[in-house]
Amino acid sequence: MIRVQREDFDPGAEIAALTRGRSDIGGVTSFIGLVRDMAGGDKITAMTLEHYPGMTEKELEAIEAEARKRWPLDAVLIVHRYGELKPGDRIVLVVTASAHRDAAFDACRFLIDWLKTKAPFWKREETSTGARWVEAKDSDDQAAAKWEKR
Amino acid sequence: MIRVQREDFDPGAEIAALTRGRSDIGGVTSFIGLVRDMAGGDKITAMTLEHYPGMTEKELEAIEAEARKRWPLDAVLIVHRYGELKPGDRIVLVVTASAHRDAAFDACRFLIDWLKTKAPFWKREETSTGARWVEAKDSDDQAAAKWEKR
Amino acid sequence: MVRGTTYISLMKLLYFASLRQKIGTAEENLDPPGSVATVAQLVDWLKTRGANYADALNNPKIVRVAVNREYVPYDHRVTPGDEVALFPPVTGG
Amino acid sequence: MVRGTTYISLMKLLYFASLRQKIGTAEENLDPPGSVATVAQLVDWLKTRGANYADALNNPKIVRVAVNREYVPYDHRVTPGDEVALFPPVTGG
Repeated sequence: MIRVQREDFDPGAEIAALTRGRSDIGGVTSFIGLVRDMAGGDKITAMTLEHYPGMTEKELEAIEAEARKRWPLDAVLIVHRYGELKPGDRIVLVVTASAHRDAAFDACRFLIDWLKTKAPFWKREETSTGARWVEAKDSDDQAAAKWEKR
Repeated sequence: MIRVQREDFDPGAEIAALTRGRSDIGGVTSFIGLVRDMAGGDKITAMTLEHYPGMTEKELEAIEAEARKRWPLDAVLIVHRYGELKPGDRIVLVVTASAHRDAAFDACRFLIDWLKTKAPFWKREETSTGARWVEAKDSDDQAAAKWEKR
Repeated sequence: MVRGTTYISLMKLLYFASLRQKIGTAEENLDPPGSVATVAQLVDWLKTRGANYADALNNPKIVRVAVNREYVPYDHRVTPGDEVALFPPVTGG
Repeated sequence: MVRGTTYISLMKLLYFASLRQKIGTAEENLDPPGSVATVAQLVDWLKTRGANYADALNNPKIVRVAVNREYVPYDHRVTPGDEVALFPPVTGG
């Protein structure tokens, strides 16, 4: 399940909803991405997340489908915010549930790695020295490339 | 921070408490282990977790210290329950927070892998065919061994 | 067929993030000449539309393209009616 | 020195999980003979205390040992006053 929304989310409630009434799940891994207050030595005062409505959902659904193809998952949730955020705010939540913890961990990391290089979101940071678009990181490309099938 | 307790825990509240008021954390990874209703083809009706009070806390603290030595972590939380549990109940929570998601993911997985082979807990399952002590898994030993330093 | 007389014959261009800012618009409906058959040709034609386009699209390494909401390579064919989005490498998550 | 006349000279033995069940007690204070200097010797001596001990401690591969709440190998030295815990491989998490 994927959701793209302006509003904040409650990680505990999301995780609880995903596992409620189920007793076949052995492990739940989650990742929460937050707005940091520093970037490249500059203080961040605010962040705006732009996205491509329609394509964003399509890409996130494709990434979820790929994870489900690779690992035996009982549940998957991706929630990604857009709009104006402040340091400390939640940006993204990825939750995976599986009978086996290896699958839950691998799939969760795969989802965040692929999402970062494939889902059409762009961050704009407001800093003490002005506003700027965040540049894509080589380390994110490398993290995503690890999951490419040879 | 580590806690060993009989009571349930609230993953959302625990994660929120760990990151509250902080804006230097980029990523939070968490793992929740749950009681499964099936094991080796048998239906599980209940599980009892025995532990070694005193040594359990010492081992968990040592595992946390090792993780903090290996990765740049802003926060670590391990909560492990003991006593009577039912299928679907939470057993363990591991949360790691770091400026970098790689560190948060690696440390979280390290903590659960090491905890499973080092912290003195023992599971006893009640099944439709009687009660039995859970046997240690080779796969858990192998997962823990991956983190041994050469 | 007379080009540009119906809505479906136009191409919908979308620009995001730094490209949107440089070009100065988020969305426009255009009628590229008939010689524009691929993404590469479309980008080259857009660059002739003004200095803002030329600046935004100058470095193909940092221009990603989606046609009808799917990532495509530069040799992908484009046709009237397509939704073509141009944007820099993504930075979500 | 006369062994066993003060509390401190006893060794505190703890058994957990399947070992506790097989031996039939969780905890006891014992006074091993002076020839018991290592964990291996202690386990061998315990096995002479009865069929329940022999059964529980029969396979050293599945008996873990902690002295004063630290994992130790079988050649670790034990002394009166130590807290010695014997238990099967752990299965928490």
